[in-house]
Amino acid sequence: MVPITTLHYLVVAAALFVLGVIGVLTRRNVVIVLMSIELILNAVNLNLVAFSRMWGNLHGQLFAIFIVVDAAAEAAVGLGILIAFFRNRETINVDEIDLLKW
Amino acid sequence: MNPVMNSALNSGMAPVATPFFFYMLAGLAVIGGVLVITRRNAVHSALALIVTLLAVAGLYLMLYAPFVAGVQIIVYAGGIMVLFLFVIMLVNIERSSKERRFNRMWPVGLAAACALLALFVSAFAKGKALFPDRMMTLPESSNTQQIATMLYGEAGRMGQYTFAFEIASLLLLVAILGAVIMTKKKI
Amino acid sequence: MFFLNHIWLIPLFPAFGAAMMFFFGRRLQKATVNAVCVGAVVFAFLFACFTVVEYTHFAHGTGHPFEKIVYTWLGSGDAHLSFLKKDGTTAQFNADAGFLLDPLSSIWLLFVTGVGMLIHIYSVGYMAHEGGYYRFFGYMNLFMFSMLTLILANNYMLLFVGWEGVGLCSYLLIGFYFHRKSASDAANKAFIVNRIGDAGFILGALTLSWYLGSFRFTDINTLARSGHFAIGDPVLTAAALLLFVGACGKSAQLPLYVWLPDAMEGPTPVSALIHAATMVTAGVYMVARSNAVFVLAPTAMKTVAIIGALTAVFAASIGLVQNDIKRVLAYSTVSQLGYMFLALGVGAFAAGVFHVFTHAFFKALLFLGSGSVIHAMSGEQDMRNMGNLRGRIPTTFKTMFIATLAIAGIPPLAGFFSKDEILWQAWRSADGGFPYLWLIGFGTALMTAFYMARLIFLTFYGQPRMSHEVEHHIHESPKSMTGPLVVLAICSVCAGWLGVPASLGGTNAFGKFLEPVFAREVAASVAPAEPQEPAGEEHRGLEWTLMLLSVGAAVVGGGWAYGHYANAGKDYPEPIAVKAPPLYTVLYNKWFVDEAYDYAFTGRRKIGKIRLGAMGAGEASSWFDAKIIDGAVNDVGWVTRAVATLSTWWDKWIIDGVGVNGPAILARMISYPARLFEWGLVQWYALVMVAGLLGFGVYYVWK
Amino acid sequence: MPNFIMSYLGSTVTPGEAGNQFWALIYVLIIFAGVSVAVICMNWIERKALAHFQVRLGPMRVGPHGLLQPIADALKLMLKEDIIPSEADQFVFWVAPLIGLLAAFTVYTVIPFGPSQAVSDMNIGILFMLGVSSLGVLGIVVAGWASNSHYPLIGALRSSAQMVSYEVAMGLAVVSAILMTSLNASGTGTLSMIGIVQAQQQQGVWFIFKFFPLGLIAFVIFAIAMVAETNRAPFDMAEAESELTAGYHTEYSGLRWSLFMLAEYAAMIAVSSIAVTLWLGGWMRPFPNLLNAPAWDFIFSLFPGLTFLGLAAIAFVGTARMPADSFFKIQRIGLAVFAALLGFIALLLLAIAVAGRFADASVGARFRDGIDYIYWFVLKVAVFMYLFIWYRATWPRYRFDQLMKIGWKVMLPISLGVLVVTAIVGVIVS
Repeated sequence: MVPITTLHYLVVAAALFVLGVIGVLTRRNVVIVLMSIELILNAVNLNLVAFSRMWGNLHGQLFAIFIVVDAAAEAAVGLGILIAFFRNRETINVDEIDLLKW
Repeated sequence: MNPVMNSALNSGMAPVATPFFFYMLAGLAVIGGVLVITRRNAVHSALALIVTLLAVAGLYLMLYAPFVAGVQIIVYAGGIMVLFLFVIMLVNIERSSKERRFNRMWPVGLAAACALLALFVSAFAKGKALFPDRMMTLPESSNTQQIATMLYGEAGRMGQYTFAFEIASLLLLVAILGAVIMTKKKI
Repeated sequence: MFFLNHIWLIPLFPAFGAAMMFFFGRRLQKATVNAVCVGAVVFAFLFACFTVVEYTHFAHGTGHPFEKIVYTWLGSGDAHLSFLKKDGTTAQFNADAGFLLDPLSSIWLLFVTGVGMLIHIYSVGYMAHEGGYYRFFGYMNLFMFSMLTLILANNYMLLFVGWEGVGLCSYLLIGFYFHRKSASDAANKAFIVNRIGDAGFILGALTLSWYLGSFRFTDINTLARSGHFAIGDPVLTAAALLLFVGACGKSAQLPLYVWLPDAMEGPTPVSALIHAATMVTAGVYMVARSNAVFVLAPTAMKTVAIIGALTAVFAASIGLVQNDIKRVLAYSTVSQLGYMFLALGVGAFAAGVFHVFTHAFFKALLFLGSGSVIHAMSGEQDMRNMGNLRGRIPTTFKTMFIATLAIAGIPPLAGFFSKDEILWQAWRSADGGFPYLWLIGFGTALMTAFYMARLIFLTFYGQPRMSHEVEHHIHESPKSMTGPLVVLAICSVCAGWLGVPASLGGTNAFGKFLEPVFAREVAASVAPAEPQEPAGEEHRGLEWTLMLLSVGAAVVGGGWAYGHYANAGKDYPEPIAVKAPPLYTVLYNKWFVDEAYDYAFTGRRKIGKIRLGAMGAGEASSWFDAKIIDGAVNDVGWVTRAVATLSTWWDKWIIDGVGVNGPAILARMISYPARLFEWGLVQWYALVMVAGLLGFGVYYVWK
Repeated sequence: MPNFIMSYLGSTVTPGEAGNQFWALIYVLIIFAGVSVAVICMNWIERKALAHFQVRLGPMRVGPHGLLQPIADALKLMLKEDIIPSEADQFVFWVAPLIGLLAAFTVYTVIPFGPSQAVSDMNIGILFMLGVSSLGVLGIVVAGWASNSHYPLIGALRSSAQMVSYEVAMGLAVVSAILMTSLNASGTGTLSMIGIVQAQQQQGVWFIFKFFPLGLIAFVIFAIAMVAETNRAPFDMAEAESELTAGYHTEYSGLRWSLFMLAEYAAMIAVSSIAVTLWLGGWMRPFPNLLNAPAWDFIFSLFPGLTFLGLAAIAFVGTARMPADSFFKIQRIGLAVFAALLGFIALLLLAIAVAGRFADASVGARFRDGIDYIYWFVLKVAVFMYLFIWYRATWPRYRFDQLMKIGWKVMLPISLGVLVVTAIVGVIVS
C-alpha cells in the first residue's frame, strides 16, 4: 500500500473544505450554514496539523488550537445573532435575511 | 483512542494498519461532511458533523497531535455541537422541513465549489513533488508539555504564544458577552 | 539589609491604605477603616525605625548615603531622552523611582512617620463623629504616602512628585468640609499660592540639571562640592533662588505665607500633621537637601536668611493679637518656619534641621491640644469665649503647658536648645551671621513667649467666658486623643537633649549625626575630624550671655502676658489696643497683606475705578475681546454675509443646477444596472469571496 | 502466537503502550464484562439499600434475598416490545442511546486499575476522559429531541444545560489536581491517568490531602459536579418524575431504555474512577510509602481474600437464618451455593496472596500485586457508588434555577479560586 503522506491529509482537507463551501453557498438554513463554516475551519485545522507533522514542529498545532478558540467564539456569537434574529423575524432562512439590501 | 491504532503508531509493529485507519477515518469524515450539507433536518446534519469532527480528531491522533485531538473532542464535539443542538431545538420550526433545502443560486454555488475543487486538485498535482514521502516523527509523549511551553513559557519566561493566548481568551470573553447580550430578552 | 533593600515599602504601606479607602472605603466599617489606615501608618513607622537602625549599622557613622533605585521612571539607559547641558555636552534625562537614605532623610523619616502615627491615632477620636470618615483617612494616608515619597526621593523629579502630592492632599484636606464656602476658598488659596512656589521649584530643578547634568542629589552634591564651580556662580545662584521660591511657597515664607493661616479651615489633626509638623517643613528639607548648591550662592543664602528673619518677626507680630486659637498657632508656625530659614540662610543647616525636629513635636502637640480644647468647647475656636479650662481638661492643659514652655524656649525643654542654637549661629556664623539678624530673632523670641503665654492664659486661666450651654458640655477628650498628647509632651521635653551644644557641656549628637550631609568638601567624610568649633572656646562667654538674654526674653514675655491675661474676665482689655490703637488695628488685620494682595494680584478689590491683578487683567482682556476683536469679527462677518448672498445665488442656480445635479442624474441612470448585483444576500457575498479565492489560487498556481 | 500472548505477561506497561493488540482486546472484553456485571450488582444493591433506608425489604422473591432480580429484570427488558413513537425521528431515536452508551464505555480505555492494568495509557488521558464523557450529553439531547414530545424535550434541554454547566466547574477542579502533578523536580506535570497516580506516589500524598484544604475543596467540588454530571439525585432534574414523567427517556422502553440505564451507571462508575484516580491515590493501598516492608505487602495482599471471606460469611449467616420450612428449601440451597462460591473465590485469592509472598519469581508477585491494585481501586470506587445511593435516599431534589445558580455562582467561582490559589501555593512551594 502507498504510505500515507502529507498529501493524503491535504486531499481530505480539500474535500472537507469544498464540502463546507458548498454548504455555505447553497443551503438556506442558517444553522447548517454555520455548521458548514465549522467544516471549513476543520479542514484548515487538518491542514495545519498535517503540516505541523511534516515540518516536525508544533506551530501548526498551536494555530489549530487558536482556530478552535476562534470557532467557539464564532459559533457562540453566530448562534446568538441567529436567536435574536429568529425572535424578531420568525425565520432562519438565509435568503429571507436580506435587510442589508436597503 | 483506539488501542490498536496507538500500537501501530508507536511501535511501528503493524504499519499495515496505518493506511487502513487513515482511509477509514478520512472516509468517515468526508461522508459525514456530505451528510452535513445534504440532510434536510438540521439535527441529522449536526449528528453527521459530530461524526466528521470525531473522525478528524482521529486523524489528529494519527498525526501525533493528541492534545489537539483532545481539544477537538472537548470543545467541538462536547461544547460547540451541544450549542448547535440547543439552538436547533430552540428555533425548531415545522415549516423548515417542508421547504426547499437549497437557495435559488445553488447551481452557481455548486459550480464555484467545483471550480475550487479543480483548483485544489490541479495545485496538488502540480506541487506533488514538494511533499516528502515520509513525515517527520513528532514525539507523542511530550506533545502536551511542548504545547504548554510554547503557550505559557517556562521558568519565568513568556512563551512564544503567551500574548496571543491572552488575546484569544479576551476574544472568547467578548464573544460570551456578545452572545449573552444578544440572546437575553431583558438584561 | 532586608529593611534597607525594601525601603520602597515604607511609602507603599500608606499608599495601600489610601487605595483601600478610595476603592472600598464607602462600604467599610469605621473599625475597619481604623485598622487599615492607622495600621498602615503604624507599619510604616515600625518599618522606618528598623530601616534607620539598619542604616546606622550600614553607615557606621560616616553618613554615607544609602541609595536604592527600584526602576527608571522617566527616561532610560539609552540616549532616547537626552538634553543639552549648558556647556554644550549632552546628558541623560534620567529620573529614577529611587530612594535615598542619609542622616537628613532618616531624621525626617522618623519624625514624619512617628508624628504621623500619633496624629492618626488622635484622629480616630477627633473625627469619630464626623462624616466622610473614610475619606479623611484616605486623604491622610495619601498624604503620608506623598510625604514619604518626598523625603525618600533620590532626585528632584521624584521629590517633585511627592511635593505635588502633599500639595494635593493639603488642598483636599483643607477643603475637607467642602460644603463650607470659607473652607473651599481656603483650599483654593493654598493650592494657587503653592503653584507659584512650585513653578519656582521646577524651574530651579531644571536649571540645576541643565547646568550640572543630573537630577540626582548625590550627583549634584558631588559636582557642587568638587570645587569646580566658583562661589557666587550666577547660574547656581539663580537656581538656588528659584528653589527658594519653591520653599517659600511650601513653607509659607514671606511673600507667599498667606495660605497657611487660612489653611486652618481644615480639621485640626490636618493642621497639626500637614500645616505644622510635616508638609510645611518640606521647604526646609529641600533647601537643606540642596545645601551644596546654596553654599555656592552667598546671595541666595543672604536672601534666605533675611526672608526667614523677616517672616519670623512679621508672623510673630500678627500672632500677638489674634483671637482664634488655631490662627495664633498658625502664625506661630509661620514664625518658627522663619527661624528655620534664618538658620539655613546663615549656613547653620544642622541647627535649622534640629529646630524642624523639635518644632514638629511641640507644634503638633499644640495643635492637637488646641483640637482637644475645641473638641471640649463644642467647636468654639475663639479664645475670647474660653477661660479657666485647666481644671476641666487637665491632661490637655498639662501637655499644652509643656509645649508652650518648649516653644517659648525655657530650658531644658526642646525649644530652648534648638532656638538658641539658631540665635547663636545668627550672631556668629561664618556664612553671613550678623548681629542684626540675632536681634530680629531675639525680638521674635520675646513675642513668641508673649503670644504663647497669652494663648495659655486666655484658654486655661482667668474667668470662664463661654456660654452656659457650652460650659455644661466641657469634657476631657477620649484616650485615643490624650494618649498622643502625652507621648508628644514627653518628646517635647526630651527631643532637645539630642542636641545639647558643647558650651553647655553637651556633645550636640544631632549635629554630629548630620555633619556628613552638610560637609563643605567631598573629602570631608574621609578627613580626620578637625576641632568642630574652633571659636567655641573663646566665645563661650558670649554664647552664655545670649542664652541668658533669650531665656530672659521668654520669661519677660511670659510674665507680661501673665500680668495682662491671667485674670481676664469678660471684655478684658487687649494691652496693645490700649496703648497703641493704630498698631493694634494693623496687627489685627494682619498688616493688611491679604487686602494688599487683593488689590495688587487678585484684583478682588479696586483702587478707585482701576482693577489690578488677575481680575484686572481679565477685565482688560475682556474689554479688548468685546470691543476690538469682536468688533473686527463683526465687521468681517458683515462683509462675508454680503458676499455670501451673492454666492448663494450663484451656487443655487449655476453650481447645483448645472454642475451637481446634472452629473448626479447621469450617475443614477448609469448605476442602475450595477445595483442589480447587490442583492443583500450573505451567500451572494460569500460567492464573490469564493470567486476571489479562485482568482488568487489560479494566479499563484499558474503564474 | 503463544509466545506473542505470553510475552506480555511480564510486561510492566499497559498493552496499549506495549503495542500488544491481543491483550488490549482481552482487557477491553474484561472491562466491558466487568462493568456490565458491576452495573447488575449495583442495580441489586441500590434496590436493596434504598429499601433498607426506607425500612422495607426490597426484592425478596427472585432468588434468595432477590439476588437473581437484576437478571430477571434484564430478561424482561430484553423481551419487552420495543416501541418507537410514530412521530419520532426513527434513526435518531435509534442511535441516541448508543451515543450515550458509547461515550460511557469508551472512557474505560484509559482508566488505570493498576500501573499496567489499563487498556492504554494515553498521554492526554484525563483530557480524553473529560472529552468523551462530555459526549454523553449529545445522546441525551438527541434522545429528547427525537422523541418529538414535550416532556422528553424539556428534560433533555434541562439535563444537557445542567451537564454543560457543571462540566465547567468539574474541569477546573480537575485542572487544579493536574496542577499538583507538576510539583516535582522537573516541574512538568502530566495528563496521563497513570502518571497522575504515580505523581501522588512520588509525592507521598493523596491529592485530596495536598495543600490542605485546597485539594479537599477541589475534590468536594468535583464530587458535587460529578453527581450533577451523571444526572443522579439530588440533581436528577431530567428525570424528575413529578414534573417531567421520566425526562428524556419517557418515550423509550425495553432494551433501549435499559441501554440508557446501563450508560448512566457506567458513567457513574467512570466519574467515580476519575475522582479516585485524581484525588484518592488510584490503585494505591493505604500508606504505600510508610508501610512498605514485604511483610506489610503480604498483610495488605490478604485483604481481597478476607473481603470475599466476609461476604461468604454474611451469605452463610443468611442461609442459616432462613426459615427451616421446606418452602424455602431451594432458596436456602441456592444461597448456600452462592456462599460457597464466594468462599471458594476467597480461598483462591488468599492462596494467591500466600503464593505471592513465597514465590521468588517476579511473575507470581506481580500477579498478586495486580490483584491488590485492582482490589483497592474497585474498593474506593465502590465507596463512591454507595455514596450515590445514599444521596438518592437522603436528599430532596433541587429546583432547576437553584441548580444552575449553584453551578455558575458558587461552584465555578470556588473552583476558579482554588485553581488560582493552588497555582500560587505551588509556585511558592517550588
